[in-house]
Amino acid sequence: MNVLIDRFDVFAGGFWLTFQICLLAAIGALILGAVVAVLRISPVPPLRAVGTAYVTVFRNMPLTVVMFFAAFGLPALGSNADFLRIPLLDQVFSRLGADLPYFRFALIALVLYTAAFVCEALRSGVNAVPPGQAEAARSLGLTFGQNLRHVVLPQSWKASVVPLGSVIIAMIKNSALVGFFGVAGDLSQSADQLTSAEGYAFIPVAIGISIGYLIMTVPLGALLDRLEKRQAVAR
Amino acid sequence: MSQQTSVLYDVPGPRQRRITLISSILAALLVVVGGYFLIYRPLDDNGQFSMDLWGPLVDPSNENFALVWERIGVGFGNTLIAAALAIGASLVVGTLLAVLRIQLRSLTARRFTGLATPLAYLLRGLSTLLAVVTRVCVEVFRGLPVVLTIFFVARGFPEFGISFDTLWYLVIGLTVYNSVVIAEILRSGMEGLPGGQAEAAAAVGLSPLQTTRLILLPQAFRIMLPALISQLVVVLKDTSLGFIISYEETLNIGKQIIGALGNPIQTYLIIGVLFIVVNYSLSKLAQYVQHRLARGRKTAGTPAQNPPPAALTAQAEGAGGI
Amino acid sequence: MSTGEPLIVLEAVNKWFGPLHVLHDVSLSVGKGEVVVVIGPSGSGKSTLCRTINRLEPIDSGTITFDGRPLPAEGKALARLRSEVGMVFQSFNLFAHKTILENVTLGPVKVRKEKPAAARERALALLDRVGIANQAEKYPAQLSGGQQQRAAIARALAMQPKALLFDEPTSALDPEMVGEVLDVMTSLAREGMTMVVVTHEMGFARHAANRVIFMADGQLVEDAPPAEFFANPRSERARDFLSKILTH
Amino acid sequence: MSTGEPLIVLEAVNKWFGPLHVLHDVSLSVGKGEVVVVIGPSGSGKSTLCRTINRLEPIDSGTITFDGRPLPAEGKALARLRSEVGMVFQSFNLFAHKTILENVTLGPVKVRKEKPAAARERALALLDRVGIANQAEKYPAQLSGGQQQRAAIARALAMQPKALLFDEPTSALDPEMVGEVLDVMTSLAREGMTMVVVTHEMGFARHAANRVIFMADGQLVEDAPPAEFFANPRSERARDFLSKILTH
Amino acid sequence: GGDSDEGTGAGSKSFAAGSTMEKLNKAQKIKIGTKFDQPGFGLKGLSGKPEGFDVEIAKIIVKELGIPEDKIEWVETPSKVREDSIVNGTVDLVAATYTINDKRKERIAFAGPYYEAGQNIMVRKDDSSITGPDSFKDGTKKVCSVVGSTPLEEIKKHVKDVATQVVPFDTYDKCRDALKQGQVDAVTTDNVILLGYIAKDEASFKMAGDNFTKEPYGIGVKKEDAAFRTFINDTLEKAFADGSWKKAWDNTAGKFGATLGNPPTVNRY
Ligand SMILES: Nc1ncnc2c1ncn2[C@@H]1O[C@H](COP(=O)(O)OP(=O)(O)OP(=O)(O)O)[C@@H](O)[C@H]1O
Ligand SMILES: Nc1ncnc2c1ncn2[C@@H]1O[C@H](COP(=O)(O)OP(=O)(O)OP(=O)(O)O)[C@@H](O)[C@H]1O
Ligand SMILES: [Mg+2]
Ligand SMILES: [Mg+2]
Repeated sequence: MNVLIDRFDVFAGGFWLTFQICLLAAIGALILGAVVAVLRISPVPPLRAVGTAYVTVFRNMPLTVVMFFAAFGLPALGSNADFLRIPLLDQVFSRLGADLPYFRFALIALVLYTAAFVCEALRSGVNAVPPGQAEAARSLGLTFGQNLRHVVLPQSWKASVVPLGSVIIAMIKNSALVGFFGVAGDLSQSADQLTSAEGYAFIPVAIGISIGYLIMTVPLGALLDRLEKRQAVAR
Repeated sequence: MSQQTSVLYDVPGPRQRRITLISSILAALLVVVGGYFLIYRPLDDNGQFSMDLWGPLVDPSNENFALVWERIGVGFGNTLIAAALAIGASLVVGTLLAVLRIQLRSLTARRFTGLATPLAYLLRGLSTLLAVVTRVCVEVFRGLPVVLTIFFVARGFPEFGISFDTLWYLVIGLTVYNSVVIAEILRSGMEGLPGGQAEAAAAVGLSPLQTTRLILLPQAFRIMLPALISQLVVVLKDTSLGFIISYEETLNIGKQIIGALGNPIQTYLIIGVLFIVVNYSLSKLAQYVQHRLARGRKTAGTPAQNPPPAALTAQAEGAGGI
Repeated sequence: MSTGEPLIVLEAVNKWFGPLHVLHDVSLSVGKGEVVVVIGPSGSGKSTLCRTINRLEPIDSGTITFDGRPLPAEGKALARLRSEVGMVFQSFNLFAHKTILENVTLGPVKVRKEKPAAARERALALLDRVGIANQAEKYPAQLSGGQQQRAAIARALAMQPKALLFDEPTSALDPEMVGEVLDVMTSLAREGMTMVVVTHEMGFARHAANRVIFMADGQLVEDAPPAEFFANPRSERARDFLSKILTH
Repeated sequence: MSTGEPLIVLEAVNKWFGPLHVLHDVSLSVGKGEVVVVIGPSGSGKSTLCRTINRLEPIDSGTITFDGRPLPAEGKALARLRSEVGMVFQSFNLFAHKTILENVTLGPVKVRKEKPAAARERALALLDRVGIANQAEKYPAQLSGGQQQRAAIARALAMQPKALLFDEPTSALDPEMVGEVLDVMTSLAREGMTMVVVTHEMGFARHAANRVIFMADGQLVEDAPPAEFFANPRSERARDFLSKILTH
Repeated sequence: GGDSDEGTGAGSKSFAAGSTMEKLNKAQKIKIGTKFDQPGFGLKGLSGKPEGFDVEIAKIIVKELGIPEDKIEWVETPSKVREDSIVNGTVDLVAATYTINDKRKERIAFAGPYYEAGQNIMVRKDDSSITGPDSFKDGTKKVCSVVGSTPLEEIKKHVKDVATQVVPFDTYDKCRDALKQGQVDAVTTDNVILLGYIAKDEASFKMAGDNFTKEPYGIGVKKEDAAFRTFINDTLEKAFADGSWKKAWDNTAGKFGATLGNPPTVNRY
């Protein structure tokens, strides 16, 4: 059990890195997911097709494959994902000692993969608005844009929050993969480092790492449960 | 989708149809041009269309073609085996867990009147304890990354002197996570049933266990069938995590092939397509089943069943979803 | 039709939902063979009253006895009691995954441990009686609302209950189907079944009930034969309620 | 009350849902100030008929004119038409995320570009008129069904429509609340509002309608003044339907 | 070897009762841990069987145990799981470019060495700025190695800032790719591993300087199993003597042009 105290810095550092990856990936995935969702509900068939294809591909492929793709595919296309070296972000990366393409590749994979689920969560929100609401708006004479802005979106947003939250929880858990994928120093790779390389006993390390993830996932899950129950009552 | 668009949009008139047509053509052009410059050109510039790289995968006359596909076959077979075992075990364990949790709920409410007081207290304490323990297990296993449960199983079991083939570590790791998810799917299916079903069963005189077994569970299975099939997709995807414990599933074999042939893009593309085809078919099946269930429900005035909670389905789909 | 001997007796029953006092010192006695119709505004506690009688809702104080014995609190005894009191719900609540016939035989086979063949025999007779014998092999979703509700009545009858509780059995039905269900209920009433019926169908109350009970705010406000109640409601609230219901 | 000048005119309207022929050569003319009640069995196409009039459902053949102009197919013109034809739904469809007052002012402010203050003024007057002025700041979920439906009527009236369409406005309501909604509708009818009302409330049809239309299987089977229709339905189907509805 | 069928089968050889050798011989089955991604030493390619020097050495030992080659179950043991695999009994022995050192001897035991490698540095062909481990002293060059490996720990002693200069990956393949794409400036590990990469892609990589450590490769077995260790040591000495050791090298890693030199002296500690 001493390892939890002796190497607290490793656990804390791992947690911090994982947290940062998750934060960056969540922001990226929300933006990209919203774009894909707009494509998927647009009235223009080719755009809809692109959105649908995107979701089909990324929902049905293991994240592992997406990650390998990002890591091997991008370099083969002559890119080290340098477009992600936005000045401010770059500073964050280098302070993490992770100013490395693999970090960016992992981030790209996580964003691409999660965006497909974000898109579906947003779309399910739109679908959750009872058709009668839009019908009532239309029969008042509201135009499409007004309908969307004043009636559908404000309500769909509420219906999307819970599924979006679940997607984010899933993403936090998925982020554990980056540690097995060459991004050194995150929580799951710390487990590996401490047990394999430094020979600490396995069980305490496993407990420490688990706590690290549970700190992020369980409260968020509980919050979502509460939100969902409240919404169910309000309905 | 058609239903959803019709809610947002009016049925288009002639002008709207014209606008849609023009923007469709523009969008299609944009997609083609974008695809050319962002995907085709870079690939071509880097020689990724060379037959040296593609041959072993697509050209049957290539000397390595048979070997490569034999290896992929082995890998995919292993993937399917692991997925089948994991989903089977998860179903069994998940069902038991769901029934246990539902039963525990009515048990903890019972006061065991008619038994001697100390015994009644003991039974009440026991059932509360059990309820708490299962609850904690569910929360913990649901909140942990599957990668880690697999990793922990593979590392932890030998620690206690228990060692199996890597296949079983993978299966156990996946089962730990997925049985909890399936239990939650079934439980929410049972709780989402119209309250009247359980009440009607009670009114006929069925015991709580009979009610769960004969009325709630069968219906939860049917309603949740689409969600359960989607879970199969998740499990299939998650088997690819086997690579971290050196299980020879599709992706791991892919790594070996790439080690020999040096064609990562091509190999991962083929593997990706393989996964997409299988999983897409499964999701289509889930959709078809959902449609049929929905139609069956609509044919008459039965009260609409509550849809499964959004969080759960989304999480089931997204969660393990690696 | 009533023999006078009480079958269901509620005494000073109180029930809260959290802070909400939904049953307020309710006392009521229903004799064997009696048909009691319960009416009252929405939220007045009619459904709750009905559901306490087979303990789908537990009560907070007071006593309820059925056929001379107090209601058991849980376990086997409660299941046995419930099998003696049939219940018909507003939303039918047929088991959606079983055929109509299976719905009707489930109770007898699983609770009363009857032989499947015998249960089937009797179930078919009951379905015939409610006029849907030809629907026996269908699933609930394939039937109209009126047919489903008649199946639900058959399911309740299959347990050979001593009394039947109806909670707004026709209010989820399209207007054309209300009649067929009320017809079945009327014939049950004529044959001497003890019935407690929550309903808004004043026609049924008028010609099939022995007594009409008017509830408001969880209290039992009036209890009178239908002729008397409709002609001359004593309380202000009942008058008000009747005027609302019968105007249009 | 009718001036005879036609406001809504349907001519040989046909409508299919896939293979299902839901409106079958329907021709109908509703004069200014006229109140037309549409009745008929479930699935006969009453709602569809009602919804084609403000083009919530497009039609496959035939013509519909409103106030002398054919219905526009899309765009601004359609929105303008819809703002002139109010619609009240069975399930109210109040905007769940807005207060009652906001529900009523949304149309005037966003569509008619009225000043918020003026719209608010008028909205409060309308809410007062339907008897729920004191609920203005509440959200729909906090109101009873009857109150919600009256708010929905106020919302429709706020656009100062030339005609109002009602699709079973009372069938999702508890019986005591049916009256309050019908009262509002009756007073609208008296004041000369043009109304097309799909309903099962025969009382309303009898004393507030100028004409009763009976539909079956997508066809307009009868079209007669209420007195004539109820006393002496000409078709077999109407007789059959009436007998089922009016027995109990 | 071509004469693999000679002298195999249960009881084909006699060993001390109760010894590991006897058990394995009786069972006619053995699990061997090796790497699957190490060109020249243990690489699982299209054939689906691992190939390399480690694999050949293991086969020599297996033959001496009287077990036919096709009864070997090859288990992938990446660097980080080697000790655990031995301790937990997942494998019977490990031959996986396994450097003998004292820290590892605390948990397991080594037979051998059967080869003496040394740590070296691989750089891009056009890079002349790195000539040896001391080139990292100025704190700018990035060097890659594998998590949990000895070379990683070793190179940390030569760099100025571990956090920014040392890049740990989970496999050398990734390090190689990172080097090729310019994300790191060097890859360091045992010379033989680097030789494998250079042999495959001479246009891109070269070695920078000489070996700067000694890395004796041994066979890992259970710590308490002295008899098995002695048996393997005997077998290795026999192989050194009869030329099968040299032959194994020439057919595998030797093809990459690395020199073999004289057989090392086995260390019977
Ligand atoms: N499970 C419950 N939890 C909390 N409050 C409840 C519950 N069931 C009913 N109530 C409340 O108790 C009161 C009485 O409800 P009840 O359903 O008995 O009325 P009712 O007379 O049957 O009304 P209706 O005619 O609408 O069916 C209502 O105010 C209702 O909101
Ligand atoms: N959007 C739709 N898609 C396909 N079929 C539809 C649709 N809307 C209605 N229908 C079908 O068209 C027919 C007429 O429906 P409509 O709702 O107009 O009947 P109704 O007379 O209003 O019935 P009710 O009294 O049950 O409301 C029915 O058979 C219905 O199933
Ligand atoms: Mg009720
Ligand atoms: Mg309708």
